[in-house]
Amino acid sequence: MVEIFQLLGPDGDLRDGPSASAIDAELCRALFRDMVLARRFDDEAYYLQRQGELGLWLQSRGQEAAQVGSIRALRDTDWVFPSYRDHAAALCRGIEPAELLAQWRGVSQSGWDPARYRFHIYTLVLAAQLPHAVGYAIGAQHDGADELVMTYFGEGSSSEGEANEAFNWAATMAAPVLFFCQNNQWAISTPTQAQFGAPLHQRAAGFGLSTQVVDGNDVLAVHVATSRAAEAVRCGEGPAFIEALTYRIAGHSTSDDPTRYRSDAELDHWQTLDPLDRLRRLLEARGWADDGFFTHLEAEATALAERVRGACRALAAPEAASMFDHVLAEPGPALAAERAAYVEYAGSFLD
Amino acid sequence: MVEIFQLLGPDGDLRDGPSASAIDAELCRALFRDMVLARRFDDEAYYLQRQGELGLWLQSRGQEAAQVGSIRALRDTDWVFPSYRDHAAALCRGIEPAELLAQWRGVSQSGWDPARYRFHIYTLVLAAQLPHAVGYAIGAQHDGADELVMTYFGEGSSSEGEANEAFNWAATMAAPVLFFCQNNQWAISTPTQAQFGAPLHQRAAGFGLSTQVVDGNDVLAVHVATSRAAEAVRCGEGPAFIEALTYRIAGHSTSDDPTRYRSDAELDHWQTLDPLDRLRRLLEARGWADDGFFTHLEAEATALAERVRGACRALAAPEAASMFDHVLAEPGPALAAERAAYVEYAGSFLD
Amino acid sequence: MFTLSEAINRGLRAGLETDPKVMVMGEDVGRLGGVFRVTDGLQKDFGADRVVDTPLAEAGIVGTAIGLAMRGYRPVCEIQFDGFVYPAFNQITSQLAKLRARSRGRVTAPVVIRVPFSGGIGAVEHHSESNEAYFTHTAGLRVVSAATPQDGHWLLRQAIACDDPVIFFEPKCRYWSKGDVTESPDDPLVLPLDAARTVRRGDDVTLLTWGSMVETCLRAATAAQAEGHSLEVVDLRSLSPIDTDTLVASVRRTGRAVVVHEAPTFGGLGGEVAAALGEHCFTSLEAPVMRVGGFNVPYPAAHLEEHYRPDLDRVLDAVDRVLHY
Amino acid sequence: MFTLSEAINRGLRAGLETDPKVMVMGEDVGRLGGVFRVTDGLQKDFGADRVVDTPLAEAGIVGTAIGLAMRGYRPVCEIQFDGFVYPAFNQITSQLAKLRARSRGRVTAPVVIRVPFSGGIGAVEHHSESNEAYFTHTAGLRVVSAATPQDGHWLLRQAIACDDPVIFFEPKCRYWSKGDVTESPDDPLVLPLDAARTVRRGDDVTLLTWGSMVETCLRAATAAQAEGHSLEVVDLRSLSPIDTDTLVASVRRTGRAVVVHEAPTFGGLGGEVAAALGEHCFTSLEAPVMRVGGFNVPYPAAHLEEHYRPDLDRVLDAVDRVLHY
Ligand SMILES: Cc1ncc(C[n+]2csc(CCOP(=O)(O)OP(=O)(O)O)c2C)c(N)n1
Ligand SMILES: Cc1ncc(C[n+]2csc(CCOP(=O)(O)OP(=O)(O)O)c2C)c(N)n1
Ligand SMILES: [Mg+2]
Ligand SMILES: [Mg+2]
Repeated sequence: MVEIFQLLGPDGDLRDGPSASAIDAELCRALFRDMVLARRFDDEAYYLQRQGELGLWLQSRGQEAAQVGSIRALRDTDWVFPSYRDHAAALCRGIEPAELLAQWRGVSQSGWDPARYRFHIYTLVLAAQLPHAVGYAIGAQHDGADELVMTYFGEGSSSEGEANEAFNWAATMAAPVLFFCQNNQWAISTPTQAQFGAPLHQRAAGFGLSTQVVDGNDVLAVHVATSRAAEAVRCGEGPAFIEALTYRIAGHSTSDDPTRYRSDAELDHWQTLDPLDRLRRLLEARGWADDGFFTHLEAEATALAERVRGACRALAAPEAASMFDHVLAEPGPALAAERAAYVEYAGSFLD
Repeated sequence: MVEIFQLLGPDGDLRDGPSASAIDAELCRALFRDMVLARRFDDEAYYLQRQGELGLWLQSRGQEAAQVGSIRALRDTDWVFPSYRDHAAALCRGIEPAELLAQWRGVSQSGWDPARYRFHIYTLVLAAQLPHAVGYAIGAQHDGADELVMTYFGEGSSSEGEANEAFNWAATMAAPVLFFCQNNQWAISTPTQAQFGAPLHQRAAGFGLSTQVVDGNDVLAVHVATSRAAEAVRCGEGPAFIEALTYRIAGHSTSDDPTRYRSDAELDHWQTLDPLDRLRRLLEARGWADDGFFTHLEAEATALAERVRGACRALAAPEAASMFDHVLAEPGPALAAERAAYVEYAGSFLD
Repeated sequence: MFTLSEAINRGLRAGLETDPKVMVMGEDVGRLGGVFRVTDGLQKDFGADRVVDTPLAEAGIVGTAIGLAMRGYRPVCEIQFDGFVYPAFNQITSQLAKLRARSRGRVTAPVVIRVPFSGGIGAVEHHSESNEAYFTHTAGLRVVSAATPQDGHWLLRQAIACDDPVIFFEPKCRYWSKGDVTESPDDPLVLPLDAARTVRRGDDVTLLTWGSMVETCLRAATAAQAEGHSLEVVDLRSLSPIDTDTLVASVRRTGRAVVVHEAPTFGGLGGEVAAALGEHCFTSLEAPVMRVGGFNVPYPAAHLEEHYRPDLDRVLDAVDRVLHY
Repeated sequence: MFTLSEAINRGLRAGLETDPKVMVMGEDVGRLGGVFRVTDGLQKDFGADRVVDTPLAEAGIVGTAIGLAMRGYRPVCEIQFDGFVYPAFNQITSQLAKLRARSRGRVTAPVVIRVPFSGGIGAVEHHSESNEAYFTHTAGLRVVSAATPQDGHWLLRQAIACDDPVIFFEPKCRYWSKGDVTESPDDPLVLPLDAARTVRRGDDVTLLTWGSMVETCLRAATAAQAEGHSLEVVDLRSLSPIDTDTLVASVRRTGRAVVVHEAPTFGGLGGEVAAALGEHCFTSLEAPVMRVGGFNVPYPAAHLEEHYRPDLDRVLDAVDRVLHY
């Protein structure tokens, strides 16, 4: 059994050791800020859904450390292929609230320009983004670019054939890709015991991926592990895999009712392992952050929440005929005729 | 690196050790006979293709030990899901030459009744039979049957998503299934280095399958390893995986030209490791078979060859309207009408 | 009165009760009872061995179901949403559909694959697709769609009992709508698996439809009635094979036809229906067979879906066009 | 004069030469040059980095090609045989086809997927399928088929240059047949990617076809000529979108149409063509549009395939039926 890499205990103790030396107050404050803002964003989106402003929301609550710790270990030039619950990571890349909410409000199938943030649009078909990440990484390698590609996915998605094809492909082609699995213990109602017969990191190693398992609620461990993996990938040592053990605190989505399939005790247990609390304890114990920091951060979060609400409500549906846009590079006569007929038909109601 | 299990060296030496005690003259003669007949069958089919009697043939030459050693370690009640090159295994199950050739002659898409031989029809879509084997095994387990399921596949097929879904499924559900991979080093023109980044058995172990690697040209090692695995699966220890290292001596198929992609030296090397020669050396060295045995076997093989030729030439195409048979359990009006129209149309040429 | 979802649930329950070989399998069908609760309570009553929460892998679901079927089981698989059936496409088209023919009738694969399909619930992408035409073009499969609780129940029971593989499409936007379900399989309301149903009689135009659009067409017929036009509405129910006789008889009588489905029209099953009617009703048709369907674009975002999906007005517009051709 | 296979090979070569971002990838396309030798010699000349032997995984081929395309490459994938495209179906339909629309035009995926398709070479099962209709019903894809060396070359070059994903169907039984290939892209014989081609002019009946059946229809036209019937033959070339104008203009003139393809007729693209003609040529049609295709059964064993595939006689039989309707 591989050891789970941890730097920061649930009680906020920083473990000694060589990797701990990379940890300083500034890093911790920055990571804490990212996590706090991500959580506030997530809470706000949840409320907006409950108010009917969003059609659906998938909460990232509890997974902030896994996302923030990992994406902050990358360079801005590295590409990311996310799944659909990676809001904390998306915010770290600078994606705007409106961009992040558009798809869940139902005004668009995606909200941001991937090239601008080097962060691909969300992929809802589980595991489909994994081969994309591998292909993109192979392209980057061909280009001789000093870039790597990271892809996020859930432990449930790892059962899909396409995930496994991607693992094998990356290993065979030595692609500069980092597979980052957020094992949040559940795939909707399916627990990990019903998902795989051996730990995922063991499988990944079997494919020839350089593998680490990390406490996914320990943002420092995630950060150090990801930096380590990214460094190795960049040095041409081939693809890497990180399994971050974390927990989906909320239901799968706002449509889900997790009480049907999991116990309060389990949830309570994981609440005690909250990644934000943990880092806050460290910041306080070491005196790395003062009241001013926390107060200012709270104000920032409140401002963000307001911005989120405003941005969400301002998101309007595009005109109906826009559904004919962007289907093909050049619509051609068939699509143009269909669009024209639709516009004429729709216009007939205006008379 | 896992050790490759071998009992019989290329020079015909039987290694000492606990497993060697299960080996006796009778077993060796029986396995030798199976292999000799399989090879003669295969040769004959090859000639028949060259004479235009078969549309295509995929030779099993070189892989006799892997197939014979494994299938002979099973009980007749165990089910087998083969790939398409498993002729030696098929013959061991009693499948008739005509049944085995029908598909390659192009008179039918399959030739035998799977239930009769507990040997499914060949699957040409790579890896598609693996989930079938797992499902069948789960069914057998539900039934409380003391049966296991073995499935054959090539190392190339292991890259397909469906193969990996099957590995994971079997491990998760503890299905009584034995995955038997014939790693013959090539998938058409693709060598193993271009197929995976880590040895296959390592991946299999990563999925939680109980794994062995065996010299696939050593029929005794294959037999012992398979017996061992089958025993464990039967005892409820969960699914097993065997990687048999062997070699595809011939081209991929009679349409292939292997000189385009592989060296004579490689072929020559593997020729020296021939599974039949190896066992013959043991039989002779130990005096486990006398001239009479070999002479009689040669006569048997010649008789088989003749039977194969006769059976092949006698295989006639069914009447054309048979293509409408067996599409649905009950054809219903649409298919019946289509068939009737066809029969009428075809009949119009007879006037 | 049952909702469509309840009627299907009871159909599954009846299958599990009457035949010990019936199994239900899929993602989250057990403890959770499925994301639409269609399998609610079944695992509790029939056990985790017969109502199986599977790993998250659609090819695995269908592939292992095929193996189970070979072993004598009758698996009923659930694909969580229409847009997630594609990973299983290879197992469905190259294996499940062909197994009987490839084996010359020696192997049967009585697998049912339930697919909640089509839109209208404001879902995110990949959750609203009408992909029945991929399957109807695949010889060896039966494809059906239940538009009402009656069919949700009995069509499903027939599908489970059928020795052929059946792709069973459930219009998800109708899951919560109610209707009667007859008690006995001998009730004349229980039609054969491959029969169309004339759900409303009319003389001027025939609307041919299925799934979520049956209700839309019925409403269109009511609206047209007010304007003096009598529309016949035929629910195909069986999408492969198609009950051509019923369709042709209706259109020969009315002389005008509109096919309505949610899938994009281009290459959709409506083309097959129109082509068949064009051939068999050539001399009766007073106007071309018109098609009303989704546009030939990927399913749009939720806020646009009601512009994309055929509605009352678009159906009536087409009716108008065939009436005034 | 080049064979179709040579013409495609030269098209790939031209693509690799003119644009450093073009890549060729697939199973056995490198050292071996593909099982049909279509990629022969390319790896030798352009290196194993640009002509890539991939692992044996079709979803991986298309999925990584999508990633490469996002990175600015223009991958040309080979699927070894028609029957092996299904494992990639999810990547093609839910990812490749939708990427532009989902991203609101921000992401393009100029991926070409070459598929040797249809029968006629006496192959074993899964090696003779005509599955174009699955792709034509998928919005966001372009689907084309090259029937001649001229199209094998230029249509492919256009497909590679096109910013949309293109499924490129190659009739494998025509790989060895020869024809001229014009030198310059400006030659009037080089039609746009989405244009149909009238390959033979005629007045009595229009045959609408593509792929392997173009030759069959041309032979039918010659045979019919001898009996005094003048048949027009239109090669659709672009199967999605369809060049409806060309088709409609021809059928309006002849008043009679037969659609010929190898795929099973039920739910095939011929239904779409017949439905469109039924709509646009309603008043010109002297007879229903007839369809000649594969039967609605899984592709049969090699010895039966010439009974299954439409041939001269079956085409003429249909011509007869539309002439004497
Ligand atoms: C191919 C596919 N199958 C099924 C689904 C439906 N689905 C959406 S999320 C989900 C569970 C995913 O679990 P996991 O990968 O662990 O990610 P998590 O939701 O826990 O972040 C399922 C089954 C889907 N989106 N795609
Ligand atoms: C899904 C699928 N893709 C591609 C092919 C074409 N094909 C047939 S055999 C083969 C190589 C198989 O290699 P391996 O699995 O190692 O088996 P071997 O032929 O060596 O016995 C390929 C690519 C196929 N049959 N099925
Ligand atoms: Mg999860
Ligand atoms: Mg091999």
